[in-house]
Amino acid sequence: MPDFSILITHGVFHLFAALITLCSLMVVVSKHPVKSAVFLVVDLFLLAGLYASLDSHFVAAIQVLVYAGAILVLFLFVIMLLNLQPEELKGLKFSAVEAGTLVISLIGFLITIVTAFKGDQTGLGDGSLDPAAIETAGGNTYVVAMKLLTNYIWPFELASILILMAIVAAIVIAKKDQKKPAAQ
Amino acid sequence: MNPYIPVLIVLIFGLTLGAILSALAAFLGPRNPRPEKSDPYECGVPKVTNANEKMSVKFYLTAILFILFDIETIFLYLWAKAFPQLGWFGVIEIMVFMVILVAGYIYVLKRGALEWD
Amino acid sequence: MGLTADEFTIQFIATLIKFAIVAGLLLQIPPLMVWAERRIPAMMQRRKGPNRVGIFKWRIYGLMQSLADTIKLIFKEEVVPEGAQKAFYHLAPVFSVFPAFLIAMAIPYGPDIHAFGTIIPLSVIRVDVGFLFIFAVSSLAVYGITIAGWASNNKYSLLGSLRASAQMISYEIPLGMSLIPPVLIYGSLDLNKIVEAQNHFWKWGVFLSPLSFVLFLIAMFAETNRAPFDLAEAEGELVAGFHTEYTSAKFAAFFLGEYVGMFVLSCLASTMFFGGWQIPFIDVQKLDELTGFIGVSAIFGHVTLMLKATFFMWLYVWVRWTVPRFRYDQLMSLGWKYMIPLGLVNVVLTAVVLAAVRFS
Amino acid sequence: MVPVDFYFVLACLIFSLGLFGALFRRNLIMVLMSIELMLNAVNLVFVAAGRAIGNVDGQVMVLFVITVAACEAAVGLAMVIALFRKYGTINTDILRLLRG
Repeated sequence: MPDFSILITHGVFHLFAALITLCSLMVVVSKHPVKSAVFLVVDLFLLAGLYASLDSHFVAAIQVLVYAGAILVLFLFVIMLLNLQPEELKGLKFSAVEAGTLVISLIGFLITIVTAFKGDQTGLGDGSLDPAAIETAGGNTYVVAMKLLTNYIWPFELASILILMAIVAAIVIAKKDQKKPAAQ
Repeated sequence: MNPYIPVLIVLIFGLTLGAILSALAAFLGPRNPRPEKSDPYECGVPKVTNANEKMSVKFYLTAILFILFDIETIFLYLWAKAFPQLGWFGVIEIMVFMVILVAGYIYVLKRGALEWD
Repeated sequence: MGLTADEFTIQFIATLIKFAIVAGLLLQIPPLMVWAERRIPAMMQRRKGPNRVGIFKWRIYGLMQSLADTIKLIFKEEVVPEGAQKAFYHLAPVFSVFPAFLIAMAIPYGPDIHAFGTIIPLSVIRVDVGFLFIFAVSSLAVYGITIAGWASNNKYSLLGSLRASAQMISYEIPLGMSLIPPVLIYGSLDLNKIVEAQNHFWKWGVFLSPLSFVLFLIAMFAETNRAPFDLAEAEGELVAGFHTEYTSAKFAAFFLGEYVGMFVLSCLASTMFFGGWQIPFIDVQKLDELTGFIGVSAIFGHVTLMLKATFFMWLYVWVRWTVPRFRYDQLMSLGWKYMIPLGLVNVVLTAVVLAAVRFS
Repeated sequence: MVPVDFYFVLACLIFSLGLFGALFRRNLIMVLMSIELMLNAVNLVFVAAGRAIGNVDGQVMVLFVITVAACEAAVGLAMVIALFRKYGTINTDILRLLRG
């Protein structure tokens, strides 16, 4: 029943795509920051579903674990910490130039990218790792791990330096005022 | 069978169950609200201040460090998965990674960002 | 992929059956645990505990009390506090329930069944990333707590929820790190493969990586906000924590989420460190061939896992009534200053020893 | 298999929405969240393209993007907090006026 499965795959994709677009829209236009954050969580979860449907299991898990489970928690914490109130949206200035630029850039993006990839896909990679090949090679997680720790070893080590710098920077910036009362 | 079909089933079930439990509360049971009853509960005394007080920056610092260490854990898992094939090379690789992050950890300790007072 | 239509049908029906069984099991846990949490301390303190409610003359040690409590709880009036964020207030229990159910489905409740010409795994969800799925989804449980506390418009709720979520995220890292050595040792992220690798009593995770087990046990208690780490609902300070303003079935929903979370972590501890469905000195997977009935191994394995998990559930109650509560700064410094360095040292030591043994 | 173009179109939509939010919202936290949306659109393109041409480099890239996103969120929000402490607001209009 191949037709049936294609129908379901497409249906699931379009459902997810519609929900993701809707959630993204709500993230951008919600008045209350907490509302935006919750919609963003749902959005990220749905995107993880799309990654899973693209056989990128590890990325899907990381998406939920790090993005939805950690980064957005930080956003929520800060929103609650600062006790942000609903924002007046009346100041959304849609000057014709800005809105027009946005729409035109959107259309430009679509046309550029879709035409760029419309043709044959050769020359973009060895194409050796379709899902079946990944399965025989030891699963998606394993293949990603090997790729990361052999081909991408320098970016991997640099990522640790990036994280180190982020730790230092965040603490320096956020803890700055805490020292003042002690000095006085 | 696609391994995510069960995930979808369970997800739908879980969401429905949560929604039903949440809705049951509204439909079953009596409903006679009074102003005293719907006040925020503070052990019976009238409420003193609003809930919208600013919270300590400590919670924020915890969350930020959590993100960064979470990513480290993810990389450790990736390495653990590839460990049998990488061997000593992988061990040295992850050691370099860890030493850099432990430096960050020591900085955090020295700055006292983990002190809760 | 690679499956014929018949196999697909079999797998699909098997999934539904497994799902129904596990879901039924999970829904039994909160009432049973509420009962256990009243009878066990009563036993320890030489009291009687609830023993009156019964049907006719069967009182079965007060077990019916939980049923009565559940019914009572559902029919209670719902009080929505003034000034609450209505939508989020009603949404928070949903966020608390569904992660618990998702993670519970990823535990292998028994060995694979070879039947109908195909292999039926005894976990409902088995994905490529193995138990990272459990971590990923359980990290979503923070939202239920945070949103509940924030939406209630009560400062104790808010403080309780921030404490609870800060505690949960802090202990997620030691929890994750404590499970890396087993992955190194058994070489897989798949829970079922890890259990299959523990096919001998001395290969259980608790013997091969004892430090991991200790770290996991502590992190497990903290992660579920249970005593001695139940700072989030320290009743002396914060009324009841993030669910202060929740009543009736919504309150029950939080309890469901909490107890199912405890159960899953108990199962995970049994699976990673105590051989999961493996019975010591008996090859469970051979039971099907020995007895000639398909499913015998599954039943034995399942009962074994449930017994092991019951031990951990009992441990939760035991510890709760034995150890006094930590202070919040003690809790945080335990997590950040002791458990994370220990976890890292544990990973490094395991890796070096393993590499020395395997690749020397 | 859904054509890869569909994913690109979806990613463009998310990216445009994120760009819109980053340009037009006044709240700094909303700006940061919109940037997260844009990063996610990029991730989607990486994964979909990697899947279409059959290698996993795209997924490895997503790992790095997520690392960068985490660092960006951490430092960005630290700056938000520092700004809020100093000026008592995180409205970009007011902050722009304060530039002097």
